[in-house]
Amino acid sequence: MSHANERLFDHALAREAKLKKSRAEKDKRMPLKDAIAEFVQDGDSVIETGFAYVRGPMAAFWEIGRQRKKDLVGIFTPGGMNTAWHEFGGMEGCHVAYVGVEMRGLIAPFRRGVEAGTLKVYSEWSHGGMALALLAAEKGLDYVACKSMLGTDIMKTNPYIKQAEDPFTGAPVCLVPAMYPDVAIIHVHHADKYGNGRIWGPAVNDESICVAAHKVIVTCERIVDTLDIRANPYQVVVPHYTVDAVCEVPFGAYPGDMPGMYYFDRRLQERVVRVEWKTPESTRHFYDKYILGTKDHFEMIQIIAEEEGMNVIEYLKQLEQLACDAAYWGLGSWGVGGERDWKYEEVAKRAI
Amino acid sequence: MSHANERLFDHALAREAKLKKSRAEKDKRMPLKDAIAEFVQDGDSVIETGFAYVRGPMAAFWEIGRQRKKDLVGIFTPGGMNTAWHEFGGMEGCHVAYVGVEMRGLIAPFRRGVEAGTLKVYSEWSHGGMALALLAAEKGLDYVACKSMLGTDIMKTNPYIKQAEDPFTGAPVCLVPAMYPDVAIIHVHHADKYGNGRIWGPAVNDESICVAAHKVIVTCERIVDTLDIRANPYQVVVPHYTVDAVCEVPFGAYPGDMPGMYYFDRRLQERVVRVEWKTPESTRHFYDKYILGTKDHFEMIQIIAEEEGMNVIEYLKQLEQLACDAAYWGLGSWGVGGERDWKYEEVAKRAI
Amino acid sequence: MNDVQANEIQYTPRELLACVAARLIKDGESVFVGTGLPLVGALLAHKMYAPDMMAIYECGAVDPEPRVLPWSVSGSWTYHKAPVILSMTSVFGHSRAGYADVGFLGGAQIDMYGNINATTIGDYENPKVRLTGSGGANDIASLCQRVIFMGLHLPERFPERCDYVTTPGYLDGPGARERAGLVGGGPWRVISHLGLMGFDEESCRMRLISYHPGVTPEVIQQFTGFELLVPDDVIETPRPTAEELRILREEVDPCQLFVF
Amino acid sequence: MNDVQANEIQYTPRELLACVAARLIKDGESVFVGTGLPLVGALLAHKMYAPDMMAIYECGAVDPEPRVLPWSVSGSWTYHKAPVILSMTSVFGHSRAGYADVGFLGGAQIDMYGNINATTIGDYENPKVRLTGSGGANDIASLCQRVIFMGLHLPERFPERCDYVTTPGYLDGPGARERAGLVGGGPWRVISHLGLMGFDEESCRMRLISYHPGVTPEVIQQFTGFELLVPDDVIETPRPTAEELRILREEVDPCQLFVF
Repeated sequence: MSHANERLFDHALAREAKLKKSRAEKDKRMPLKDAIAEFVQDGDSVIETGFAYVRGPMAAFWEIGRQRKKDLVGIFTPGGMNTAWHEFGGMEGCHVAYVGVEMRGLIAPFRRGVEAGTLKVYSEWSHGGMALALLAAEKGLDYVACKSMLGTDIMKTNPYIKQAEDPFTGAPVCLVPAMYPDVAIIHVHHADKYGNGRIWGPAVNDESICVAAHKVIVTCERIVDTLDIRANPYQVVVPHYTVDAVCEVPFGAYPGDMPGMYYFDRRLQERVVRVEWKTPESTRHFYDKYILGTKDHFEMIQIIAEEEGMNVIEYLKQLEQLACDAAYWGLGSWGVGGERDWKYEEVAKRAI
Repeated sequence: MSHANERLFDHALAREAKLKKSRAEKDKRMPLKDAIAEFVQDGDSVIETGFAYVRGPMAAFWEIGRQRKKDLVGIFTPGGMNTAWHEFGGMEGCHVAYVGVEMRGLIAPFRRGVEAGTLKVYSEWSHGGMALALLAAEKGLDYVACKSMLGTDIMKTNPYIKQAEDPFTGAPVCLVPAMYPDVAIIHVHHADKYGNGRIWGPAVNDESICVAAHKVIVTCERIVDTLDIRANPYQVVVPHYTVDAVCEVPFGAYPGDMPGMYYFDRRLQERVVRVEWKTPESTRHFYDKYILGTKDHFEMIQIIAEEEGMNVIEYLKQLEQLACDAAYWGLGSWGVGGERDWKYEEVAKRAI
Repeated sequence: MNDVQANEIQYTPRELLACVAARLIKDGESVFVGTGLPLVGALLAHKMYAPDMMAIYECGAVDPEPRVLPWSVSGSWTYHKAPVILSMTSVFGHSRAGYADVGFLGGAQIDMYGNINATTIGDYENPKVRLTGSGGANDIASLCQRVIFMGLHLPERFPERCDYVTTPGYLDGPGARERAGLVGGGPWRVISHLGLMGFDEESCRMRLISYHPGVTPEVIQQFTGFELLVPDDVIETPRPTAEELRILREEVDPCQLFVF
Repeated sequence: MNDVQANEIQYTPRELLACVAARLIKDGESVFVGTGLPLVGALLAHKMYAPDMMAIYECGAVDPEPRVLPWSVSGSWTYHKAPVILSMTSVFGHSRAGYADVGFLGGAQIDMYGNINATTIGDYENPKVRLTGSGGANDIASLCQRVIFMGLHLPERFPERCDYVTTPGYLDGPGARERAGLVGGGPWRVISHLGLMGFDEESCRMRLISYHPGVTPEVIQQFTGFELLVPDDVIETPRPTAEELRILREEVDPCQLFVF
């Protein structure tokens, strides 16, 4: 088997993989465990859905850890809590546009791995540049010529992009080739059993990654009838024919944000990033306790809820509802909802 | 003033035009007459929304004829009833991906013009190739490398695209540069007064053309409150900051199709294409009677309704409703609607 | 039902073509469909041979439920209950990616290598007839895995070389598609009102597969502007079966809008 | 309110920075906003100086109604009532097209030509510190018209040359951006906790505009790892006004989550 990086920009190999997929409406539902076991293979490059805390396929990611997948190649645009496995052999290298948690800073295991040389960074990108590599795959392009990354050290430390002269104008351009990850994991709000996936909030690169990747796992908050999808196709960003597995995983983005459903768990995220993952030893403790020590995502949430002394899911749903009330249900401003007795200030202090 | 073709692929000129636009929420509503008068200038290249019979900005097009704009350059992907002005000095040339009416064949004025050499074809494209030129403009790309148009006479008769060797793989690719038309006219279902435009049905290239064009006129079936747009941004394909004018023009796609609102007027379209435009003389007669002889789109519809002896708009709304019932309101199959006493067979015979 | 009875079944030429088209679609495949006969054939295939086929239209509709015969590749009725409506660049992008198996095309001319002309008849600079131009045809033939052409069979419509190559077949013969950088497999079948043709794997030249009832290979050659390869195993095109005709008439095109 | 009274107003260093940022935003402009202080500044500008400004976030939200201080550039609260949510390639595509006026950036290092490092401290192959990488910063600085940098002012954070250039400023000096093919105007302002800087038009080098109250140009030079140009007309940064502070405290950040 070739290294993931050799497959990553191979147009013909990617097309072959997709020609083999059936276009039939097949029931692709399966337990998350089975989907990860079958479609994430050791050595695969893996790209994920959403953006930072939003709509990341966290349950799938914990399950990858639980199954002790090895030598994965991460594609981080951005990378956050999905970067930790390398300390346990789960990840050998990565392609990086961004790894971090914005104002909260760096992800310690990633930093340790790169600084120690145990986690290879194969290429540097900008978010826009990597998004274009995925867009090129979606739009059937060999490469695109853009104005990002020019003049910087990214050009020197990314062996997959090239500077060239625009043959039309003579101007310098950066050429970005189509990128085809081995596996994409996409978490959506609704999916039908065939894989059509619907979202709220930003699609970011999802319309591209489902077409770019050789294999696609869709996890969803809820399986809905295909008639429901067909009655409103406008928020469907994943077409069924790209999909290999559909897994119903409620709260599958926890501790991240699921637009319109639940807010992200700031307290847990801070604890994980600042405390649990501070040292290799504490990271190992986190891994043993929350990942290997639980049978699935729900048991993990259960443990966290007990530790926090509250129904974390219910709390995050309330937080998000408060935001959505104002944003989408026309209530106009915070606290006008009436039903909830929380004030914006209280919520904001807790959430932000 | 440079020729439209010189502006069409000029990245810097296009950026300059957009840097000058205000991003403020300004009330851009104006009568269609004023928008065409101000933003469509003699010699401009013009691109339109939608696809074939669907969501074309027909009222705007008739108004361009009414105002006797001159020397326009058409961008036809596809071109249909918007190709006739050249016989009256309105259009000097065009860039062609497709001009025709599918099974109903060719558009006679277009054919006459090209065969007589009075309508210049500056470049040949495929639909996919031209869509990529517009996509490149939207995505901020100088050009893209694709696999369309290779090996054919399109490569030889399009001076704007180039064959090249992919510097990553050595394979032949077709390079398509970003295209920036002078004017885009986009017909949408709903727009707010700032220009945010929402549609149902296929967006085709609209998300690209509103960003690609120097000037954007949005015509809409209905002006809606901006809160309505902000409460559901998912079908908004035109962002307000790209827009120069917003014109409320009910039935603005007539005699074309407006998804979910009215079906296209097959009988009128056939009459126009096969009879009214058969000779230069008959085309002139059509132009004099329906365009120059009417003060606006609604007077034109009025005349047609009188000729047809029926309320054409009401009829087309019924036809479309019947389709939408089945498609989107879950009635499941034709004729189950109950309220309408038409049978599918009757409707189909009339419509197809 | 035996052959004698089958021979007595009445059908129109267009019904035959719809049946020939339908039989070329395999189950589980995706099919780039145009309006008219290709659509009728695709709907027939969907109901008889390929319940799991998936239709793609260049306006963006993918996998609609084609309960109604659409008039156009882009009308409201075309994307009836489609689970997703793509932008045009994505329709063709997904095709390049490998999600489009078969494309149905028409055109004014097809030559011995399966190249198609939809642009001009005569000299390009001073055309005798200006046609529509490519539309999505070039993209479909450049990116889909296999192409099926449907058209009238006349000598000037089947010339040795197209006046203008709008849409790539095998270009000028073996290896030319690959040299040009095209990705799909190229022309696969040609359905005319006289017969069904394919292409010789070695020479890439058009080759007869079957002649329609009432026609002979000799007649087809007469109506072809180049030397058509005629292998020994050519057969008569199987006639429409009673079941095909029943579904065609009762379910696919009950108003008989397309097959007459 | 006269100067004496204004001088007596108490404010925190971060409140000052938010005010400095807010004053740089012109009405009717589009602003690429990051979380934290840039967002606070943008909200303050929106309420005081630029009611018609438009915010852009790299996750795709454009022109949201920022009633709530978002925690992240991508959370649900970030695209609150945005009229359109773009894909990531469109966000940057629209910027290249010319729809993004100002971009706010952070980073670990900024050098005398306004280049920014967010990738590694030390040798790239054997880094002393591995940072986040570019994220959208490189794209914003390559495509927006003007860039404002906000960061801590320390010698190692203001080096003569960044250890790694993640995000282009003027690269190695006059004309270098143009030679590299970049389209935007490049670095425009630098807001540190010590002062407000711009760039010399001829030499493209960082130049002091104003020093914050309690600081002197000499102190700023001490905390800068390269020779900072100090023109004759440098002034003290105007202090936050009572009105700025009122809006900041009562309307923008009532919970005081960001400005302490």
